Amino acid sequence: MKKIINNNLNIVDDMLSGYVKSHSDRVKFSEINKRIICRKNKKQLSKVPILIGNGSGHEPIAVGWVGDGMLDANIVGDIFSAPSGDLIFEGIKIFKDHSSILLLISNHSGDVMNGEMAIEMAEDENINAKCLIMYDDIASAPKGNEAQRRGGAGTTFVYKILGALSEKGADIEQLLSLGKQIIDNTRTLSVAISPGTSPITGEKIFTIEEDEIFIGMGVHGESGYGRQKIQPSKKIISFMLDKIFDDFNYKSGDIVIPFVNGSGSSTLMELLIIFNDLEEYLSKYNIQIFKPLINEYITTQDSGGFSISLLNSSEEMRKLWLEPSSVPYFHL
Amino acid sequence: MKKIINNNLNIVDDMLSGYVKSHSDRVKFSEINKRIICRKNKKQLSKVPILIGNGSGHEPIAVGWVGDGMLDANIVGDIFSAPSGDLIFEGIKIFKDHSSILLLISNHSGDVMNGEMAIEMAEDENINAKCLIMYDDIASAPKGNEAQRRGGAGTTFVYKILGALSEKGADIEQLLSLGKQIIDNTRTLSVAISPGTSPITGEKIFTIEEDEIFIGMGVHGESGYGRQKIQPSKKIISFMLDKIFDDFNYKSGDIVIPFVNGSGSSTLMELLIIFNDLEEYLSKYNIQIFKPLINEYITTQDSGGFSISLLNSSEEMRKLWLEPSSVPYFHL
Amino acid sequence: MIEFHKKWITNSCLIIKENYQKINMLDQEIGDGDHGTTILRGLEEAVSHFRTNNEFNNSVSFMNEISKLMRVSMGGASGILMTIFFKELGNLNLNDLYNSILTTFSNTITKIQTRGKVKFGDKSFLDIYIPIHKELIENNLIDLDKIIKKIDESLEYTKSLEARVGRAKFLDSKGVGVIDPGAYSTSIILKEFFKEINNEENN
Amino acid sequence: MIEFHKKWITNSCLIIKENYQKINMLDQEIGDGDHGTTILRGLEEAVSHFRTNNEFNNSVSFMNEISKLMRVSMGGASGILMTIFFKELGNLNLNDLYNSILTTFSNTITKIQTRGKVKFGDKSFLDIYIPIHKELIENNLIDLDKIIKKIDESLEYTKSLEARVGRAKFLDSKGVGVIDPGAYSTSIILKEFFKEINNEENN
Ligand SMILES: Nc1ncnc2c1ncn2[C@@H]1O[C@H](COP(=O)(O)OP(=O)(O)O)[C@@H](O)[C@H]1O
Ligand SMILES: Nc1ncnc2c1ncn2[C@@H]1O[C@H](COP(=O)(O)OP(=O)(O)O)[C@@H](O)[C@H]1O
Ligand SMILES: [Mg+2]
Ligand SMILES: [Mg+2]
Ligand SMILES: [Mg+2]
Ligand SMILES: [Mg+2]
Repeated sequence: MKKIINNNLNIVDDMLSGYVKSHSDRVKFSEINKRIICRKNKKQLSKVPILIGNGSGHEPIAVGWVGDGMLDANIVGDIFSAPSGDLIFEGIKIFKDHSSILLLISNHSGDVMNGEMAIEMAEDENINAKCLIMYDDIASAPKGNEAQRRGGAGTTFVYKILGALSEKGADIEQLLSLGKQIIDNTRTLSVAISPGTSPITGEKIFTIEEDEIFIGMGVHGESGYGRQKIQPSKKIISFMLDKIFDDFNYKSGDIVIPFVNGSGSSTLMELLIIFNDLEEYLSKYNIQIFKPLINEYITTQDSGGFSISLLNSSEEMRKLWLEPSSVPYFHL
Repeated sequence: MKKIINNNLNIVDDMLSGYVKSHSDRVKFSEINKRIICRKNKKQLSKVPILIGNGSGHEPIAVGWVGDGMLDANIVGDIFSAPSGDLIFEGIKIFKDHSSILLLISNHSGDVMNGEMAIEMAEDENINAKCLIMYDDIASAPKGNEAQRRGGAGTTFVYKILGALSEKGADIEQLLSLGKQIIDNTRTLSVAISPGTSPITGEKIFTIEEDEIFIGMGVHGESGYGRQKIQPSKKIISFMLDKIFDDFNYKSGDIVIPFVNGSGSSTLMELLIIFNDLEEYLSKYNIQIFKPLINEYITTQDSGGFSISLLNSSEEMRKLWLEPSSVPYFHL
Repeated sequence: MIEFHKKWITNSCLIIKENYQKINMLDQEIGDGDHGTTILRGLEEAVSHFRTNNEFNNSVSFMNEISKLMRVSMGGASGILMTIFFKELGNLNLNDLYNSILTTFSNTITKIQTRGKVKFGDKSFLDIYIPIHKELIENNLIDLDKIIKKIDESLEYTKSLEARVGRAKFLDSKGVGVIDPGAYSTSIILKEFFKEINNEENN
Repeated sequence: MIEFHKKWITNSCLIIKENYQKINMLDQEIGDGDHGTTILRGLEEAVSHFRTNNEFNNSVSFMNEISKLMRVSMGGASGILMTIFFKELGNLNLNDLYNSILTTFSNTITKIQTRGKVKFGDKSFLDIYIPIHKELIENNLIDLDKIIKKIDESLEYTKSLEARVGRAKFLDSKGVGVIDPGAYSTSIILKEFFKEINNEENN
């Protein structure tokens, strides 16, 4: 395996050490545990803290999003493993003096089980922590079963928009309610092009033929709509958007926030070409585009591929999307 | 070749179309040519415009750095090809009403020849354009022959710091003088780990064994110090920094701005581990670190690898490094 | 009792260490390729904990500590679910082995089902626990040979199942044709457990 | 004169099209793998320009236009240097062929040397121009067979050279053992040029 790392067992700790050193103006280790990364400056008690626990190996998400306007803390699991409920609960406890706390959970079974356990532990100590389970990947469960879907790149809309809303002093009910609206209006579909290498095993994460792509693969190589021959970008994008349009009822005049995410080794050049094709598709249906996001944010190591997420937005969402944030690795 | 593109011949135009659409709040096509990307809002005549022409395929540099606080325009060449002197001159002419114009040139022969031609064309029309040739890659020419060195990732310091200085109303002499100081105090060394794919030929850009890395390779696969077996990060980093320390006379108490750049498919996880090792090395020599930059900025498609650049900084440089900028793809 | 747990966990850790790459390969085929490394990390954490610490009050608090350590170091889906058994074993009673094992199994099974939203036949390590629990009830005693045979059978059976939980449920193949990696590691841990029980009984 | 240029450029474009992948492969070995594509792009741009536009005043402005179009569409090191020949050819005079070719070559060579900071033997397409220029002087006339032979020899000779310009100068091997891609494309262009000259003379 050709990864620039030291001891295999310390990958996550070495990475976090580098991260906190390099962005010490905005983030720090929590005092209790080096797997919990917090904002440098704690906020007043009236702010509802927003936290998430997630497996690492997908950087910059979520550790790169700690800071003003997004996350208050990130609980960092091992590579591709959700952190334990115990550890998430440690993170929650940091904010126990706040009247309520929001735990985001991306819908993957390890994340959900451990997140729910953490919430139960908080309840046992009379800490008011609520969770919001985020899902968006249309390849992972059919229309009608939305809540079964995996959390994909579209969860980004939740992080950013609720992050901004909570800075404005919204209470937990308002956060949960807008969060639900965002989830209901978000659709994501991804494509895998080439496998990344697992830093644990040194093996390729999945296999794919030299002339194939895989539509709908999850961030850990989970399956979706299946393999097809590679085609020009325009064809792939319209295949994908047709699927998304089958799943969600867009109307002429809708204002959509698009997010084109790169999985690791796909180039910004390709992501911009994809966006160009996406814009042409949406404009055919008279759907307006609002301040898109295009870059590598949710990666699976050096995998080749990308995803398209669309948020059919309300005015409130759009306003909050544009609110300034100051985190090391999220930039509109 | 598995790239998400449309017609091979339109790669650059499709990409720029996507880029301008997605960041239309900050950038636009020049009115005269779709290979010249300008800031959305032109600046007052007292500002010295800063331009660069460069081959594409290395995104986000330099097109992603057009905007307030960095570049006034970028002249975009084909993949891995400097734009012609004629085209660069078109870019310069846009700013002909300014009393002087600064053309940055990264030291690669195509870039230099075409840049110099553009400057001559400007002279012929009494436009006062000056160029600054940037170099930093210590693997490409020995100590004593600094001006023969290639332009590498460390040129970033010039873009950012002169960008900020020019916003403050500095004249061309001040810009050239600080630019020269930055170049004199910058050292870069890169490592190639795995070859990216050329979007033109569909072939791998270079070859390297499964257990080898290549120290000192240039952004187009040019050679440097040669191949060695892969080792733990700490070993690689101290080998590299030993080379940089042989080349530049750092003193205890120096304040250095480090830049760890990813070449395309190396992960942020690895870049942060590299930074962690770098920080340990510098602190051994009592060298202070000031606001580092860590991400993928100067890529060679999906190549695996990274570079380390160090700017031994003055107070003025540090102040300007922190000045806010608003460009789509540069973020401290 | 604590000594029993230490021996069993130490042995399990040894055998898992011999097999973790094989388990990774199973998880590579139908998951994200890490289960061998994950379960090994958990067990090594447990072993090094009781090697370097000596003061443990009682079996319950000992296994509470161990299961929490394992859960934290493993994380993921398997960390939270596989350590349930370890925690429940705190109540194991060497003086009433058969009954306390039955109770441990039935509590473990219920808790895995609840937390994991998983049923028998969903292709998980639950498909090992449930048949062993039945076997214990049917035999009315602890018959090592029969149990080992049952574990092997149940493990082999997971190969034929379609995954309805875990990452394999998203595969086209639903993981059919591949042994469930969690079931594989569980088969090792349970075999070592019953071997150690057998040793206890024969002492 | 303009017709002459059109024919020659059209033929060059055809032969480059047949060989551009081979030229890319040479540049792949000692550069960034694009020279074949780049020179083809330049020539195709030129051909399509004079196919779709008809009003050209004179040879000088025609070749000015062509060389600029090629330079812009090619870019890079080769775009600026290889189009020098095209621009100089604007002054070619069919009524004084031998002398005007000599002038074209000597101007081209000087300008390439100045702009490219390159000398004979640095492994570049200059290593084709200079021997041909000498050959022309020595022969005191245009002898197609001798010129073709000289082009092939000079091209082969670039294989043995260490690169002191271009990307190959950064290679450990300095490109030794590989024909210079720019010299290869130039050999095609010059052969087509002299064949066309030969046709003119025989008319
Ligand atoms: N919801 C669940 N219920 C029961 N067992 C599960 C569940 N999800 C996963 N498993 C078990 O966990 C195993 C995978 O463990 P592991 O690879 O460590 O976790 P992860 O999927 O987080 O990488 C599967 O083989 C399966 O036996
Ligand atoms: N400074 C130079 N002087 C003369 N010829 C040069 C110089 N630099 C490059 N060349 C020629 O250009 C060729 C490479 O062209 P090309 O691949 O199109 O350019 P690039 O190096 O920009 O990719 C080389 O084979 C060499 O013949
Ligand atoms: Mg995992
Ligand atoms: Mg090139
Ligand atoms: Mg797994
Ligand atoms: Mg080339």
